[in-house]
Amino acid sequence: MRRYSAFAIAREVLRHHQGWERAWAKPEPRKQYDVIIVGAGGHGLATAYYLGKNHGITNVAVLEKGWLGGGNTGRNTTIIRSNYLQDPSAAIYEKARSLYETLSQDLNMNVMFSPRGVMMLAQTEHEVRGYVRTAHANALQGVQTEFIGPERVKELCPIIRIDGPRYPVLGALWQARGGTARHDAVAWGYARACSDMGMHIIQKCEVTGIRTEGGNVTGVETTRGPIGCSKLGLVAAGHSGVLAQMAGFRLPLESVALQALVSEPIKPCMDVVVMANTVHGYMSQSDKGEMVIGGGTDGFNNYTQRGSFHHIEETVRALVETFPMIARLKMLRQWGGIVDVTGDRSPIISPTPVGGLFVNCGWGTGGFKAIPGGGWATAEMIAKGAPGPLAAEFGLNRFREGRFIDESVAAGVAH
Amino acid sequence: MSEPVSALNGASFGGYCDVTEIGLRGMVTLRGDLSAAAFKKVIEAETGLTVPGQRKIVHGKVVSLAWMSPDELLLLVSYRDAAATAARLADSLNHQHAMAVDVSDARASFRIEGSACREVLAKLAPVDLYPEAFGHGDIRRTRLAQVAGAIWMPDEASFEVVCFRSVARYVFDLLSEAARHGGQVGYPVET
Amino acid sequence: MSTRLATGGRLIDRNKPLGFSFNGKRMTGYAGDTLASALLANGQMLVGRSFKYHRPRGIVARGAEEPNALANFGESAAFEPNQRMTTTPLTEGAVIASQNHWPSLEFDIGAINARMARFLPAGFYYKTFNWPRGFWKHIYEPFIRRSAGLGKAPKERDEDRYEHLYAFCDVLVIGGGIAGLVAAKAAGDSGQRVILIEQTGSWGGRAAVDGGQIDGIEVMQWIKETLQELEKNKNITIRPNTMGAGIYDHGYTLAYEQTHDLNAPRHRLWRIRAAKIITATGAIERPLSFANNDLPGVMLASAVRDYLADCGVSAGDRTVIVTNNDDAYRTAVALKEGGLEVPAILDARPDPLGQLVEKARDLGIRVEAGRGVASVTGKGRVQGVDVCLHAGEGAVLETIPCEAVAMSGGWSPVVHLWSHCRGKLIWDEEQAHFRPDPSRPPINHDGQGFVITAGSASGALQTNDVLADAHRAASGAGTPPVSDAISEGPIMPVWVMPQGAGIEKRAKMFLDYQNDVKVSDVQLAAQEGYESVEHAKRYTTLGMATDQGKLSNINGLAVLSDALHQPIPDTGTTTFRPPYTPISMASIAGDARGELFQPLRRTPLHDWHEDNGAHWEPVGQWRRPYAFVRTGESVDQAVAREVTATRTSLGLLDASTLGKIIVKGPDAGKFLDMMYTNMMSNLAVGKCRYGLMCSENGFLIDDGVVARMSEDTWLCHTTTGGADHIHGHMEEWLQTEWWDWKVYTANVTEQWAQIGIVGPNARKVLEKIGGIDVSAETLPFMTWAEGKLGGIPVRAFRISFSGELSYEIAVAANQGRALWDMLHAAGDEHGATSYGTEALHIMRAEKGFIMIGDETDGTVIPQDLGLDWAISKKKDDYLGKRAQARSHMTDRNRWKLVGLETLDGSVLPDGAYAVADGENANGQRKTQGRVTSTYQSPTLGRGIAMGLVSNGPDRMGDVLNFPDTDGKPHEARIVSPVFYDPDGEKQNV
Amino acid sequence: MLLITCPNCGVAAEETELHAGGEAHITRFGPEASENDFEDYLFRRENPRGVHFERWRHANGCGKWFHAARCTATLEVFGTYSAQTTEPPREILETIRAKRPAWTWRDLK
Repeated sequence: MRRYSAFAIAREVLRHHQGWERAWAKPEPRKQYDVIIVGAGGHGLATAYYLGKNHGITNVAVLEKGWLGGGNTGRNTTIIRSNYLQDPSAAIYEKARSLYETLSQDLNMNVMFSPRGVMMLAQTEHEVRGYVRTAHANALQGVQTEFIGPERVKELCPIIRIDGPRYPVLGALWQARGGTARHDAVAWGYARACSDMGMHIIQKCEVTGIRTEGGNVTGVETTRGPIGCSKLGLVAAGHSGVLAQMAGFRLPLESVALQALVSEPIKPCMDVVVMANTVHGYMSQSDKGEMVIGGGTDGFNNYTQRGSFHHIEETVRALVETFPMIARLKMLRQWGGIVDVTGDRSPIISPTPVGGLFVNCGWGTGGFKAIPGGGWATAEMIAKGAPGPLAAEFGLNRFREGRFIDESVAAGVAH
Repeated sequence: MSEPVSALNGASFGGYCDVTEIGLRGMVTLRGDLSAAAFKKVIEAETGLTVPGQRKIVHGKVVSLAWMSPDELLLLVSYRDAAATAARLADSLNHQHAMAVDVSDARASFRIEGSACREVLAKLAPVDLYPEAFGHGDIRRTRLAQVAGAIWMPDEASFEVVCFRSVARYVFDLLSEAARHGGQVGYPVET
Repeated sequence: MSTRLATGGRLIDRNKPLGFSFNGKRMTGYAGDTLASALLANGQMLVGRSFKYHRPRGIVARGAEEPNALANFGESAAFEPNQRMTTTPLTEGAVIASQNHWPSLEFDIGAINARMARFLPAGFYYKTFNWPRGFWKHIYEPFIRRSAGLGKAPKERDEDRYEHLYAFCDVLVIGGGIAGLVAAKAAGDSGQRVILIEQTGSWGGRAAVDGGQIDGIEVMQWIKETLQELEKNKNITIRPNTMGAGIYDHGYTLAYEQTHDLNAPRHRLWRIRAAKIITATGAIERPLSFANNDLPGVMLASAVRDYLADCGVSAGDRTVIVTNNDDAYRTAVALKEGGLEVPAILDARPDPLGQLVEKARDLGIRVEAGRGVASVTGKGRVQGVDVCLHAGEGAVLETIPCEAVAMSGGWSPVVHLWSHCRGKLIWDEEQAHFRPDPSRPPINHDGQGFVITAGSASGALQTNDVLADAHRAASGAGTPPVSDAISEGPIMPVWVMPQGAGIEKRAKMFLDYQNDVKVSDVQLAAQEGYESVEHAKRYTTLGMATDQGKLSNINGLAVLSDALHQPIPDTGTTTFRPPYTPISMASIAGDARGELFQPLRRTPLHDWHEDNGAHWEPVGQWRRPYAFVRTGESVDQAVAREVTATRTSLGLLDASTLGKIIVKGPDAGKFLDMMYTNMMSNLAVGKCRYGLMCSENGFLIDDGVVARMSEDTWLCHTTTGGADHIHGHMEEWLQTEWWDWKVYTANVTEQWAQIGIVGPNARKVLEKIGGIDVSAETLPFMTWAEGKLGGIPVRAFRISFSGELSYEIAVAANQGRALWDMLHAAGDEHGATSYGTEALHIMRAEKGFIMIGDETDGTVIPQDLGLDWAISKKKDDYLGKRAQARSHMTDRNRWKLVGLETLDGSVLPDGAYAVADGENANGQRKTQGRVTSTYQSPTLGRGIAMGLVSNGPDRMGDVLNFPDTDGKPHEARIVSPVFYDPDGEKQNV
Repeated sequence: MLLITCPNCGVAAEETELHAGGEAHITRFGPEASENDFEDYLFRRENPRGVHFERWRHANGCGKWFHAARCTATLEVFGTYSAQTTEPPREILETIRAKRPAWTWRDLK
């Protein structure tokens, strides 16, 4: 793989950039792989990457029914944070966040990780208490956060209105090393690195069935024919439930639409990410200048990647009240993604009733920020055949035992 | 003994339609099997009105009776009589599975008057208020912006709106804003 | 240069001049101008700088598809960035400023990027700036952010009004061109309810400009008459200045109305639910990709024609036409007939024929067949075109001096609205565009298609086809109107001009003007494997600008397909998302701002609290007094005063927000036994019992006192937050699980104001007012009675959440204030003190009572809180019972409720965790408990706390460390949670 | 923005009048239930990409619960019916089968 650098660009300028090679290869599927990952989104590609990098397993295919990074990886609001309350969440999200710090260098592709800081506003006494509690938990989890007062909030984000008539800002949980990244580049960077390790990324290849023998997985049926494997990882977010049913088991998942929108680009006015859970809205400004806005999920099962407008309305209403200056900005584009939500709204990284078949799903609205950590933990589980410490608490069995990982207790909604 | 005071004490607003809080008003929630003869008999005896059909409201000289759901009616009486009426109904429904509760104080009600009154409501409720779709004799429980409410037309040129007492101010402000001068739309048609 | 002609301009009123300013320069235009036409009229061709290279840009289009002409518009509270000049009507005193340049539009430092263009190809961000680590955040990104963005950020709060409106109809027609008019008329005539909306202020669309006759009368006259007929029909609503912004599922459409009326709401967002939607949204002309096609003065041929006909504005005295189809000839003819020079028509087609071509030739216009533009020449604006063979590589045959270039690459139907709910498209080889596939429309709730296209939105480009298609779309009766339009020759697709252009040229052919995406960028994306149309779009940012690719998408797709050696349909399109053009955030919020942002629920005593120093706390949508602060007093001091006054004499509490639900019926007892963990069926009439409610998942969700009113009626009190959702919870189980049980419920929360009379003097003050007998004998602890108090009918509940002698008096809401005033008057001699939620919380904590939301957080079961006494052993079922038997719920090491007492009497930090030795496998410090409530107790004069500690109740006396976030240790001893009056002597007097 | 007709009051209600209540026809398992049955009851859902039977409450309306048969991929509503039933009524099933011949649901024949 020819490395990317300023010098490479300078060299290419002379020949009008005609010399750039493909970012990832376009191979024909083999008959058999050691590991097949279903889903070339961030988590799927990261899983493949760490299988190779951490465990030396490179005879890997990543199958994607559409185009890589085309699911929630390419449809989210790119927020990266790890200020979670519960130990298992804090562990895996912080692992992900710390990997993001060096991801551009590791992948030799600029994913534009920008640790500009994330603040979660406390606008009721109850929220203040929830976030103060989270700050205490984070201190013991090795996650750097602090609870800051309204003045500091205003100082970090001058466009915010801290003395609103309904929900004055009482403070915020502040994670200085949280931030954003360029979502597409994360998928592309992992894909390029995987391809460079000789892995096969096969797009437009939909899995239509899962083959098992004596309770163990042996391969998949696809729109491009059967492909064998000794281990299979389902990393397909909203579609994991459908895939699981092909393998004969059900996941405690429901697929719902999550919506987001962007404004027209304006000159920089907001250098931090702000989440306001009481009023259900969060906002940051992209490097292009667009205000990137997200809100809540629909309450009903949905696979259409479009949501209902009243959610957009509720979110924008809240943000216009919190950031009065956006009233005269315009909504440029709104879209939806399908998120898979579990009983406790925390992810599943787990072995399944089928031998050799593993799942990574149920990230709900929190998937993007977890990509490197989720991939790391899933790769470890697939390589060793059993979950390591990062994944241990996210097993399917927790629902049976009543051992939930509930983040809503502190933050209301968890994004 | 002190006089009761309604949520907004009769507040009013003048725009291209007029918005007025109706003030004290008696309301009794009735639950029971609306199809059961025994139940109907009691209600009709007490009110002198026939039990209205789905999403209908019937008016007598002093009382009105509205269909709220398949097992619920709302009886509108004078505030003074509400408690007694509820007690009397509870007593005469005593031998069947039914319920009669005085909810007069739990509600606030408003009147919207003016030829464009339909559009004032159309700004707040996801309801087809075109004359063919909604008129005198109909009642609709719906959403008024962010709260629940019920609306009906006592005549062709006005609406009555009922909501919970705690959000009386919110609903009054909503209706007033919607009826503000300059905001007239011309849809749906004037009545 | 561009200018206003002495005559012409069907939309402007030359008797109404309007003054405005552009970048501080005074200019004048006329009523009926858009900002764009007014600027052109004033010779202002340079109107902005592009996003990436800061190249000088001029007006390209006439309407919503304009990529370049965006302005910082207005001032102070009315300032708005990125205002599209081509769709904004000129108003007197309008203040317009161009965007994205420094220090000035004419001299822009950022333009250095243009020279660097070769170093900044598509995706260059991804390939560099990634070393050294940390530089991205601190050096590169800040620079890129500064240079990005377009308009300025608004500073002030918008003061205008906005509103929503719900509308319903049988047929919604979107687009007021002749197709829309025909469709609306046909639908209206058939007696259906019709709404017709048009995004601009004028009707007739292109036909109004291109003229001709319909049904034998002049088009303008026909439009006028048709409108009059529509207005006569009471079932038809007509709305100009209203854009179809988005079509959502089940026929829900957003229409964005800009009233342009200072007395009206500025924007009105219509939410239209239509059984059938006819999109008559027309078509948009495509640019041609030739070198320097972005120089100011290069415009769409149709736009040149529109500015001339609508506003009497010419783009230049000499205009060269470049085209691959007949329509552009209309521009040539219009210019010529307008007395302007057309040096040549460069037609890429080898042998253009057809009546329009002939007409041009007859007017003496030089028509060059098989020719194209090798390059547009000029500095900052068009000065000429280098002509070449289209079939060749661009060898220059001649240079034609000119001031403007009118280009036409053909027309693409506006399919956005059709596509929002996944209406499918097909590639039309003949006309070289994607058009809706009528056999695969968006699906409605009934499984049928609900969107139909009409006119050129269907791909019908000839006037007669437009009229017929629109008539059909509305299933009109009789025959469609007919025009005298002349027939046009076929188009020849041209995606790159000239065909054989080399890389230098392709690197100067702009596809997406605003985002500076060139032909070479799309080709690079393909070369690097970004083959999916979505990849190419995201890698190059093609079509991601504020025009959402209205001009660039099809040209980009064609270039990508060519680079991938695949037919265009195989490449497909990107997803069309709402809105069609950007809509204001304020219009989405509507009137829900300030006081109307969210409902604020008020108790009957709200105003009194407001007048008496209430320091408010939002609790759900309610607002409750946290404390009543007196002058010269801090909030904490107020809280302490309220607690002491209540404990020593008399406190009054507004408890009206507590939920009150009546449960009645033969099966009510059985039902409540399922709802609550305790037994409620055996509660005696006249008695009260504290009850717990769990979710089916086992967790504690609510608590409150239940009173038995009569043989078959119970009254359930819930928490403030619980009222509505517990009532919903009950109804859910009754309606969906136990529908055969005879139970009715009624939520009477707001029927009653509820007042707590608390403290040693509580009974005295009630007896002084007189009426109901509240003596210890007739009304002992945990009983209730009905009666009158000072002549007001009340219910008195002898219950206590403070540990004091306490009554809760329920009174009809409309008399709540009267009773409250009465109590204050009567209690004056005892220094009656109203107290707020914080005093309430402290007093319950002193007594060791749990608080839903403090001790519980959705992960706590009653067993954790030592509430086993409230869990009936006699019952074989209740909601949550099975869940509480799961292994993790019965784990003996669960964190359980205890009291916590700091060794030094200080207050434990809220939310702190008790640390245990060592770290877990993920390197996190182990914990063994946490603080759930912590206060300074005014009564005990020390810090008290409650917490959940692993196996806590068996560890009385143990000392734990609760470090602060900074690591500072706080040591506390495990004690009983009941700190005050453990034997309950005070509440039982 | 879904439009679903409430069978209890006959209103074709906009989504904002409704409250979604998740999958319908789930049998409650109580104290005696096995671990597996109880886990199924609380957490395992069909979550189909296609026909889905679900519960709705006409919250800002008549306040009643009802059931709907809806396609989660096209959002087509095949019909709504009473919440007081343990399985989809025949006419609903016929409507669905007519439009989706290959469709199967749980162990329904």
